[in-house]
Amino acid sequence: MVSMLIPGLPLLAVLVALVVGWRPAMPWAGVAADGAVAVIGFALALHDIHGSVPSGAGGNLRVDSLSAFMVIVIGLVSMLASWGSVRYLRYEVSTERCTPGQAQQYAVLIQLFVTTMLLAVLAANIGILWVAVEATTITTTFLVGHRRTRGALEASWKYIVLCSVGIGIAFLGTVLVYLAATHAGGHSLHALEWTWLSTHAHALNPAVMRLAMGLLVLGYGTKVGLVPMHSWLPDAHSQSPAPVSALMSGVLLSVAFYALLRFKVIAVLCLGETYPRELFVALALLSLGLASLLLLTQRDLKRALAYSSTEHMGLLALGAAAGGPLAISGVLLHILGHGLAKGVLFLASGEMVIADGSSDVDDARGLLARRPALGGAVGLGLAALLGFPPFSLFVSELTMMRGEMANHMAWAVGLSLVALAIAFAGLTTLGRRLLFGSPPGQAPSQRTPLLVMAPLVAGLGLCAAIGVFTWPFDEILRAAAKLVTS
Amino acid sequence: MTGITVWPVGVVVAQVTLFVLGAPFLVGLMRTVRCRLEGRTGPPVRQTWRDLRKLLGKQRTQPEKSSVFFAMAPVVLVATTLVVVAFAPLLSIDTVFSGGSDLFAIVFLLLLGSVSLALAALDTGTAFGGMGSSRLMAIVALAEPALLVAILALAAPVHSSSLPIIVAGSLHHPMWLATPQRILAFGAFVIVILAESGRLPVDNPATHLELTMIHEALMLEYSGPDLAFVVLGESLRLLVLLALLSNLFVPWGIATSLTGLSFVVAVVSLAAKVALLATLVAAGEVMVAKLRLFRVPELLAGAFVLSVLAVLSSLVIA
Amino acid sequence: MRAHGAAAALLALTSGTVLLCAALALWRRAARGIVSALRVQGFALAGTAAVLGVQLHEPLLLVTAGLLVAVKGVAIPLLFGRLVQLDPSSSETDPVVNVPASLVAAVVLTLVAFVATRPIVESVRGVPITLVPFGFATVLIGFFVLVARRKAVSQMVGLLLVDNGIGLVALLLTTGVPLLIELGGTLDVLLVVVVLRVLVTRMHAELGVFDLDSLQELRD
Amino acid sequence: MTTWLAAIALFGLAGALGGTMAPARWRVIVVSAGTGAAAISALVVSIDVLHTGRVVSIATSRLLPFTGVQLHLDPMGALFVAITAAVAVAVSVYIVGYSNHHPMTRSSACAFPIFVTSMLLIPAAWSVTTFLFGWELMAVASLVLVLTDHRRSPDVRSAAIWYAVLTQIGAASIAFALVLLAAKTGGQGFSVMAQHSAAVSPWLRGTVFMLALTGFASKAGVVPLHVWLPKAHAEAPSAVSALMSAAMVNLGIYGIVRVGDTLLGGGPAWWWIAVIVLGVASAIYGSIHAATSTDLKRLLAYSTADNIGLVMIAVGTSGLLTATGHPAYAALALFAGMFHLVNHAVFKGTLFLSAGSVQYATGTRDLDQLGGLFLRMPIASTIFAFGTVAITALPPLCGFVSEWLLLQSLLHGLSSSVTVSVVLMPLCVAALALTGGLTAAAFVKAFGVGFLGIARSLAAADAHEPPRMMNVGAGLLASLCVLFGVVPVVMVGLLNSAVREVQSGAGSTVGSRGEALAIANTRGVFDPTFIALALVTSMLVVLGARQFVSRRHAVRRAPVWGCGRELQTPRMTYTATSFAEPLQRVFDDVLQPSQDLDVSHRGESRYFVESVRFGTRGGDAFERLLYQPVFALVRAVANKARLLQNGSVHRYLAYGLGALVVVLVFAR
Repeated sequence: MVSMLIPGLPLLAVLVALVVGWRPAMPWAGVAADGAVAVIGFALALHDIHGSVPSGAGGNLRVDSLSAFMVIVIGLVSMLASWGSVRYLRYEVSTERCTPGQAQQYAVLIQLFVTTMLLAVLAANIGILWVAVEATTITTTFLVGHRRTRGALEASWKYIVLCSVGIGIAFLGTVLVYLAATHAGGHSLHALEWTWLSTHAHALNPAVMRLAMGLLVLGYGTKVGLVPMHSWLPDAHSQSPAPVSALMSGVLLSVAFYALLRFKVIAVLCLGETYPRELFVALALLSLGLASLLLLTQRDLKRALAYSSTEHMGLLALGAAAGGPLAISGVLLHILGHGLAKGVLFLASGEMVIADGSSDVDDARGLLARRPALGGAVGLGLAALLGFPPFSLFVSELTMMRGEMANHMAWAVGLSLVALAIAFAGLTTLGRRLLFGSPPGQAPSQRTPLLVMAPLVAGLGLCAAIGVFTWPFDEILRAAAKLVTS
Repeated sequence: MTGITVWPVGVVVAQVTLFVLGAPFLVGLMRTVRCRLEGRTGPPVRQTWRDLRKLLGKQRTQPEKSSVFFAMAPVVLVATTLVVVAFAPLLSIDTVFSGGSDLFAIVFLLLLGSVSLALAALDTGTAFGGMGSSRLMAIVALAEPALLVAILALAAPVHSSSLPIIVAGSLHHPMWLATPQRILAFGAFVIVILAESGRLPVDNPATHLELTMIHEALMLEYSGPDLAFVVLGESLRLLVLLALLSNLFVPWGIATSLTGLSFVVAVVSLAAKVALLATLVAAGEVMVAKLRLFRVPELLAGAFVLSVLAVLSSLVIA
Repeated sequence: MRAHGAAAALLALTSGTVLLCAALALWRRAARGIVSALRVQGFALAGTAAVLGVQLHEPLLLVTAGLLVAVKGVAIPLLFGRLVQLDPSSSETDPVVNVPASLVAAVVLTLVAFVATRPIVESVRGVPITLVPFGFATVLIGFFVLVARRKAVSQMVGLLLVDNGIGLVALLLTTGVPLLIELGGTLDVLLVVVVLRVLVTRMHAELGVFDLDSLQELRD
Repeated sequence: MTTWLAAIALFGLAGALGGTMAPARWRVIVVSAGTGAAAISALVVSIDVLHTGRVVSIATSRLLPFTGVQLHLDPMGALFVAITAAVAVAVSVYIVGYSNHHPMTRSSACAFPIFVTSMLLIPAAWSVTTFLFGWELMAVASLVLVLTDHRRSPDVRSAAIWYAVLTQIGAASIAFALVLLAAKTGGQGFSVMAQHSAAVSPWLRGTVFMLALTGFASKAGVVPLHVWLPKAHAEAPSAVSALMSAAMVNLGIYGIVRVGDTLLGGGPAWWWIAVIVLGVASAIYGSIHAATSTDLKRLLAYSTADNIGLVMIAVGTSGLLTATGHPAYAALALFAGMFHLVNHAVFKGTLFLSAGSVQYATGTRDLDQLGGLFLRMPIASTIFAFGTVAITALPPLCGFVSEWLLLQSLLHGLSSSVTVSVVLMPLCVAALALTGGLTAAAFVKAFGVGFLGIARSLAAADAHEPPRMMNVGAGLLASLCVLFGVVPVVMVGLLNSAVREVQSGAGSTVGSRGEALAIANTRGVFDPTFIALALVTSMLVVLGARQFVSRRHAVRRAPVWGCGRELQTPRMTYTATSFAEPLQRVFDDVLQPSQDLDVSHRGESRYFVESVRFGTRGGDAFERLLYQPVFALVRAVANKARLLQNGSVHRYLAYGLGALVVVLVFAR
């Protein structure tokens, strides 16, 4: 029943927001709830290594090592985002950019969003998963549009239309899986369960599963932000309030990716290695290639971060394509590291928007000279994103690469490295314009408030710590990876 | 270095004494040959010594803003050459100081002299100094490769760059003397020696026209004893180079043991060979005109090609 | 057998209507016309569920049919009705792809649907499964409406066409997904329509437009 | 000894954390102490390993997820650690003085110890992950340090970008190579990889080597991957340039040796021919640029490319001789290469540090603006002079010894009588020789124009001696130049120990007889100590003679000859540009300078010239002809790609529809 508790925690924060209404201290409830989620996820993950799998809600929810790990990811990143939201909401309300009512609405929606994501990773069957993922779209649309600008409106429209279509396609795939399952002897909800599907994968009709897999990859791929269905992502990420972008980029994409990981195992069991791998590699390389090219000329920090998300999702897809325990451990660690680093960067970009009114790099030159602490955090965040040690993205990228190479994907790795080099050039050029040099006017250097810096430092510190220390994630990830390797 | 006998030290002393005394005469000889060929009488052969004696008696002067580099360059120039003179197998190949008679080492020792002179010229802070220095270094930079590669061509057959071993090698295998690589290397050596010692067609030791001169520009600010040391150093270098040339390519006469007779033979034969070479060089200088400065690299590139061909042919024939 | 045959014919009729309505939505220009095509399609979909329910003696399917009528036949068109009234003369005067070309595209997409579903139809046996291409074609045409139509309302309709197509596929292939999922899915669709409606209203209030062309500011 | 190895990391970390936290006043002390302590620990452990030949290793699974850390310091690695450590000690002292006027920023305080520590630990890394972790840490820390003066000029920023991008391309290439090899040998520990690499197909081994070569060559600054080097070395603070040039680039050579010899166990001749060709290109191109540069630090940077090229030639020759069955001569070549690397570290460290003193004292590094520094800052100038003599390979300093050894190894390479060497060795000798001459020209220019003569600007005229600690730091390295030049036998045992690690079974090819160096199987000996003594004695004798003849008169200070003109102005002296002009003319085709001549005439007649403006821009031909076109192409493609993202929701949906149709049609 513990698993029921987890989505309940953010709901408690929702309740607080609904009851208390807007108070400057109200958003802290979300921080607490999300922190608690991370802690419980952590306990569950350590517990799960030793075998038992708790489930609840009539068998519709269930926690294995993988879901527990995803709970940790969601908990940690959403804690950072909620932390950032405290500052965001106080600023918006104090400058009367939004009414207390809207602030309350925001606080409610953001925790509902977290809840839906938790439901998605805890779902025991693919139907619930689908419903939850679709629900994330609904909860986030208004968050994307929260700033009520023309751009925000446009971004929310693109977001909801593209994602709804994509998720619709995923539903079509789910229906096909259900067809295959019922014909293999499964019945009703039971036939949609992960455990049932993976144990009966060999009995599923391959023709149906082939088509289903294609549709699922395309459908959930929309939510993951894989090219060619990625187009909502730069717009939504750049227009949302920073904490929402952090949450979307840091975990929403990964939650959808989690679904793909699970589906891939079933597909491999049913169809063999080749076809799912080709599908993943194709999307991965497309994403990496296009995202890196678009990064090269990007001048807007938030858009650049969005494309970088697409790029990192491409890396994840490539790792998933390889599929061995090594590659999958790398993929999972990368999910966490990317979530933290991206979360930090988006929060920092939010602070830039507050200070300079835009996230355009040319409006915010010489950040390091003007706001050393914030600039330093952005610099470190970029270094993390670019895969420099000690941040965990280094280890995870290397591990994925090793896994891919061990599975004879040298060509794909080579191409991905070319794309990474281009993306590197893009991000460093952008970082150069943003961070270095003297600011246009002789603005004195400013201190950044502790409330702003705290989540940034926490996120970066965590990201570095998990990249250096073996405990605890080594064990957790090995156990989790075992679940999604055939 | 154990067991230094009296004789080897004697060789060193003899080489140093004979060369220091003989070097000004070499310059005098070459000048006389040129004058005669041009139909002039010219000063006597010992004139150089007379000049030196006069200069040594004068007061030393130093440019106002110059430093120790200006003051020390003549000393370094003479000292490096003396080290070469002392330990190279000029008169005898039976030397126990073989650790100091490596051919590559000799090249770098001589280079040290050139470099100190170039630095001294820059130290004066005049346009002439800079000009001379710049031109000298350009020539050195291009002559050095030709020299090193030519040495390699000579060193390859005996697997050693040790000068006594190379000379002994050619003594024991007279056939080697006429091999293509030797002839090619000889050509390269000659060009390099002409360039390094500032003879025609690279530089005219008799000119003082600033647009063309190299060595004169370098030593323009020297006077008195310093000038004497520079002149002595330069003539010593020329002598050493010619002596090395003759020992490398026509080694006969060099002492292989340390008996008195062979030593006398060595002195006489070396003197004869060097005199012959000097006469030839001087005669050649009458025939050619000085090259334009910007054509000098072409000449040196030619030497470089000769030396590379020498190495190649040594390998192909081996 | 006769009854069975009649059921098969009815099924063919209702699912054919679903596809036809999708084509109609592409053909009509006026917003009202497009919305009414959607309404008819909702009823046709409910009809399919009902026929299947009767044929297979599955009472849950009848419940589903009721749900479909309520949501897709009544609720959603009602939500649209309010929108259409905001801009009564709304019509696709200048679509991204003009109507004749759109219809040709629809034919091509239908062919694609037939090609795509061949492996399923061949490898899985069952009478309604042969009708599956209708569902896929509806999905593709709905998608095409999204691509080819400029008005916000048309795009919403396109989204629902896609959804109805998927619903049809689900009914024909598996006689519907488990009820819990069906309920969740329907609720989600309803919410999406509500959200979109709010966005359109906001767009109208703040920008005074219904054209999606004006939403082109965010770009590289 | 494991404690000392661990101490490197701990001291480094302490320096970084302490430096970041400490108040500005104490920052540099903390950083210097931490870094110095790490370097000294490294010196202790590496000398011990070299001396005893006993390997030191540490493995822990508590750090680095999935793999753990494996450290294993063998003599070859220890040699590189020792080099880095020696330079790092000197630099640690130097920065204390440097921070008098340039207070250390917090980011530098954090990056500096990390940079040094990672360089100290890379040669000890014994698994792919450990190695790459250190490698990337080094890259990012050095990048931060290059950016120290980012507010000074856009050049700094652009240098950093070039550095970052090229170093990252290199890192990607290395990572690909190592991971590929790891995958094919079934383990990511170096021991396992070395054990099983023989079973890997030759084609794959070749690929691995070529990729690793590319990556490491880019770190080593080998032409044509060198373009970052003159930029980054010139723009970084001099202490950092010294570390990069004297320690970091060495690790590129380390990587080539490690991958080529240890991991792959040697390879066919063509690998090493590639190494040699790169080395030759690098040596010649680097020395030509050095000879014509007028920016002191650019000159030093190009000279680094040149010297690293020489080391590459030696390493390549060594591999080639092994491949063709001459292990003894192979060991000699490697010995020579390693000795030259040691010496390069020592004299280039000296030179960069004293160049930093010049920049500290005058605020410029443009040789055309300097001059006359010797009289104003004699100690710093003397240190630079030592570096000059050493790098020009003049006796009696260290460059002389290793240059001689390089020539010897090529000489013996010649005698190996294999067809490839017949063609290659003369080329190498030519490169070595040309390089030697051009280096002499370059450094006579650097020292003569920069430090001697008269001041060419106010800044140079106002120069003063830098803080004492700067001179002490640079002087430490200068004294090593003397030590290795005069008593090179001190290095023979250590170098042999390192070379044996790679060229096992070769025995010691360079031995010592007394204090002379002797090469096995040949008759010649070479005695730098003797030469040095002889030189000093000879100089004393000549000096005494001069004092004797001029004992009666004092030295008269007189104005110089100016063709009758009384006043000598700085504008009349030769500048670095004019000094280099003859060589510039010779190597026009390589340098590809762009010149413009602008003559404006007086209104009345074309025969009267109003003014003549002549400008010449050097730049790097590779940058202009190779990199910029490629970058422009990528950028053009990227600009085209932007059209895909034009903001139209219809278009975005069309991508989706297209993808769906593709999936439906092809994924059946």
